[in-house]
Amino acid sequence: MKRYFHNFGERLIVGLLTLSGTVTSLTVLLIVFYLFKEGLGIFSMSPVEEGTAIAVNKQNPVKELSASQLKEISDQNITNWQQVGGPNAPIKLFRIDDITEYYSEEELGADFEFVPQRINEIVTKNPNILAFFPEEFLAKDFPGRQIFLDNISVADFLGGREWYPTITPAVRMGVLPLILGTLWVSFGAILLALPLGLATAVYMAEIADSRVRNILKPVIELLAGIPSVVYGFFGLVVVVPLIQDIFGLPVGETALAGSIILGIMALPTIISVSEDAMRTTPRAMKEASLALGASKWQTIYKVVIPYSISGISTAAILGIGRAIGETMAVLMVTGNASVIPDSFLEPVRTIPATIAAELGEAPQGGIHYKALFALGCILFLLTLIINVTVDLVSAKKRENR
Amino acid sequence: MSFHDGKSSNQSKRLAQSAAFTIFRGLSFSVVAILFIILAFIIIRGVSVISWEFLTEMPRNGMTAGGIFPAIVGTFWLVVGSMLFAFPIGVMSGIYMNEYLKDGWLKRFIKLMTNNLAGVPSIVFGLFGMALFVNRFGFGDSILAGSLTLGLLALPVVIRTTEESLKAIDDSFRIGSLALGASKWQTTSRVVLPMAFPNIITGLILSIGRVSGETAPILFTVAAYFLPRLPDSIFDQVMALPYHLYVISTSGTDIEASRKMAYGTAFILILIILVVNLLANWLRKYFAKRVKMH
Amino acid sequence: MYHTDSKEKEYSIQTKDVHLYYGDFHALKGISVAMRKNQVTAFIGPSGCGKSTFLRCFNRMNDLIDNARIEGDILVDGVDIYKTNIHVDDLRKHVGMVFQKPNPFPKSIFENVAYGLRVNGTQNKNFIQERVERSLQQAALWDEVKDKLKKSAFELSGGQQQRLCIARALAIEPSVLLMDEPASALDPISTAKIEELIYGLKKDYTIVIVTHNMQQAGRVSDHTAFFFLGELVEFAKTKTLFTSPRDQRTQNYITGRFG
Amino acid sequence: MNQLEKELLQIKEKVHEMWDLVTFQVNGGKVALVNADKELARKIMKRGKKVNIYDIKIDRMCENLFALFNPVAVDLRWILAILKINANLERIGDTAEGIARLVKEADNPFEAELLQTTQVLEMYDAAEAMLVDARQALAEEDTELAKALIKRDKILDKINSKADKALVSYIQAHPEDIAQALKIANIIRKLERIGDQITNIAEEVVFYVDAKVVKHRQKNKRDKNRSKDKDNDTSEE
Repeated sequence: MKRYFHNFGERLIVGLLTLSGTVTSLTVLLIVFYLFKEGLGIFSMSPVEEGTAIAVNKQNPVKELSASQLKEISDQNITNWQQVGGPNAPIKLFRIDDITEYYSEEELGADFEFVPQRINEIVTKNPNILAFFPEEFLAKDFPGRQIFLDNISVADFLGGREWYPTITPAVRMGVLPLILGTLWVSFGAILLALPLGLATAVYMAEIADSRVRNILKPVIELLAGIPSVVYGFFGLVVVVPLIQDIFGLPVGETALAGSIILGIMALPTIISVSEDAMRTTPRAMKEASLALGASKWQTIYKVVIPYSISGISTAAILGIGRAIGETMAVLMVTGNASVIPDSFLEPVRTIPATIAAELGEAPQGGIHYKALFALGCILFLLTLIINVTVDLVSAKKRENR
Repeated sequence: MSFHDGKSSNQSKRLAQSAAFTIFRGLSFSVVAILFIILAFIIIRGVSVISWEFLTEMPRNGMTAGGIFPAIVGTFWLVVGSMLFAFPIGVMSGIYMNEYLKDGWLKRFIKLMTNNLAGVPSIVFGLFGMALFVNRFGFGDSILAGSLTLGLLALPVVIRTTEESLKAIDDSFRIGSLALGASKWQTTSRVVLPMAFPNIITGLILSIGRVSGETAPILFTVAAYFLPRLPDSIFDQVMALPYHLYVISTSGTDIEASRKMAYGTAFILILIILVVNLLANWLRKYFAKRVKMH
Repeated sequence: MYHTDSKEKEYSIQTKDVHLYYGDFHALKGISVAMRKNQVTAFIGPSGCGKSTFLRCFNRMNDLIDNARIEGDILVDGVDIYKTNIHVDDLRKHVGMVFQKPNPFPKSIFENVAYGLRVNGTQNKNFIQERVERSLQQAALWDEVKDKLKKSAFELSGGQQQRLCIARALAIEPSVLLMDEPASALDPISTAKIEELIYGLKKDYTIVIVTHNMQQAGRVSDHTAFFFLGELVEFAKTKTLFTSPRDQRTQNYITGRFG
Repeated sequence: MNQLEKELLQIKEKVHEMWDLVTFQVNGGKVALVNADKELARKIMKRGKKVNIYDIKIDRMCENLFALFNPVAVDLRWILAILKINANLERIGDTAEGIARLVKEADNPFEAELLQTTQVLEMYDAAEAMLVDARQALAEEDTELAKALIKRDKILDKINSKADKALVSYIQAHPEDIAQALKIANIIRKLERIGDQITNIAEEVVFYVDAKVVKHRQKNKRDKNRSKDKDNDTSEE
């Protein structure tokens, strides 16, 4: 009986442990599921703001417009129908707010009950019109031709160079500037952090005596522990003004500021991972080199570094990963302009910063909301690639042994 | 015989070494300098802000005066909540993965997932928390949703800590115990876990530091911009220190006026990390000493 | 006659009252010993008796340990190696070392042997080629590896790896060869090969070997030193030490009657 | 060749050198006996000292080899055999020296008839041949030869047992030569002992090569044979 209970208890514990063990896997699967469920939704949505109708006069030969043409027109960069494949005539833009210029309030009715009829009149009267109005005002017998935009395509989304997620009548959802901004800032960060980090790792692992190391180690740990928002704050009050002064810029919130802060934040990762890797170099191997008359430095670059090269690569990749995923600090110091950067002294906007800045304002279930989840997917995939790379690199290391 | 004739056979070799070492030393000290600049800057500016009032009062005048009490309380509850979730599950997962799971595709799969979870950016946790806890489960912006999100974030850290600590225990102890007829769980609970305990506890404490400073996951799951009262239940929104720092340094009503508050908040955040790190280091030494005494 | 200058020159390593401390721990207690040229000297003793530590004094490997402190004189070929103007990497070139476990670098067989030459500034390809071949021959490994010099050193068996490490040490032409338990990680056949090698190398090198294996000391060495608790208990001709040790502790150790 | 083999070879050489000395002592004894060559007898006795030095030397070499090389299996048996062979050779040398002393102390040459009737020279020949064969058996690890040797010892035993009768009748015929006859009796005893010692060597060869212990079996057999023959032999020590 006791034996049975004993076995039962043991089995219960094993069951409990198994359950816990699978929680992580479930979480990851859930994350993937929710991210992609919401994120992929964007590709089945029209870029036109929900409930907005776009219409032209029936005589107008233009049957379709793209989201970018629509934006150009509404920005008045395109003013002639010819530019979008129509007759040579100026585009007459009509927005629902403009209706008061055509009709008095009485003519619209107290509860705007006559608006659909008035719109019908306006569209019929003006052959060159391009009208945007809420769908609720679309009459059943609408005489004009409604224009429907294509859903956002994957190519548009990934290749689009403009990110205007809230403009009307049609949003622009090109994530290229965000992706490039993220990579740009991360690249800058790693450029700063890698030499510093590796040098520190080499110094700690091989050069410094244990006394210095015992001071450095906790310092690096502390550096890793400081919250990103504190780094962001430091960047905001120190680095940003400094950059503004040094380069004489109108604003100091630039990619450079982001790279500096991210670089500092990536340092602890790079240092501790590569230092650990160097420390795994067997003592025997180092002694063999020294015993052959090699200097300490020769031993480091001929034995220690080649031996730990996969660990060092892992450190660099993890550093990049840390930089790519970092949100708050970047949000606070990079200026968040969604343009494709061509220098480090311009503001940029990264994917995580975009999500953090815009999710609060995006209505749940809307196209903007979904677009931000799609950004989350991209971010997730980027980190997935990084993790898999790290796995492969460390698997290669095991193989080498 | 060249080794004692005073001058070296390889002068350039030695020159290269001293040059390299000088550079490396310089770079390392610049890293330390960076840290000290950051710490010193925030501590010096922040410490003067700290007062009893700052710690215990509600923010006033558009968060340019008063204190940060609700943010401290909020962060406290979030840490407690997330750890209540992450510790048991994380430690048990770690035990399961290291002690029970046999090598094979399942182990590889779970390992891969854990590693991935560790690499997922915190903002993605925020997105997920919002989609699942806030919207799907209908918790709304609440301590519950925020704690769960933070807990998920801490989970891979806790798992990895546990696993590494268990891995460090030599197999001979397990074999020794099993050979005496102990069951697997008896071996784990009476031999392995007590030995791994110091490392596990140190890791857990460090993960508290990590959780308390995270902003991105709580942006959309719990954090309130301004909420000058204390939470009543786990379904309440709260303020939180890191988010508060973000708000008053970027989008407060009067950024210049609230700078002082920002320094104070940053100082408190750093203080938490310092305390957590010192505690972890002290524990590490304490346990090491105790082990030696045995 | 042992005190004349001409005789002194026949000693390859001489130590006078060497003390070594690891922090507070007194690891070597006043060791004075003289080892002749072209002879094999074995250090035996229980674990932690200081024999390896003492061996590592001769090429200053103990420098790598942070809190090690050494007193007394150690002369290698008549030169005090702890003098300030000694370049430690030149010393190590002069005093080669082979370690307990075979520790080839993760490089090709050829590059392993060439390593010492390269780090000491040799660039002449032909010279390196010749020296590598000769060293491998000296280490009785040439015939086994001559067709796969470009292969990784890890493809060799443990015994071959250790002979590769010996070849590696020989390539820079040391005058003294230190061996720290060179066969303890090897099987009996490989051990026998290493021991044969030691006999052969004796005519060109002064060899000091640390070994846990008393029989090995008996087989390979001309002189044997027995260390105990950081002291040099007895230093004598190997035959004498193994058949009629003077000190009771030596007797107890070599007969296995250790308390 | 490894170091152990080199060391073994050195011992082997020493043993062969010693064997040369002992062979000289035995063979020379016969010549001195026949020719009453006192000078030769003295030389043989002198050579005994050298044999003793070899004996010690070989013992010391074996001791070192045990201490330093921990021989096992065939090496161990060989070195054990060599130790005993060494001892036996030394005793053969001693015995031969004893014969030489008898020859040296003899007042006048031995009577030819006495030598003839006691078959002492045949005995000598047999012992000489056995010594040569024993050496060959050792050198060539020839156990058949060694086993044959053990049997050949009977020839000596037979001559020995017959010698008493021959001596008695000789003494009765030539009472004036009684001293000579007693000396011959002594020599015959000594030769018989040499035979036994060579047998011991042969037994060690078998032990070393085949790892078989033959000595007690052989002795038992021999004892049985003896009891059948009802010989009252006292030569066994």
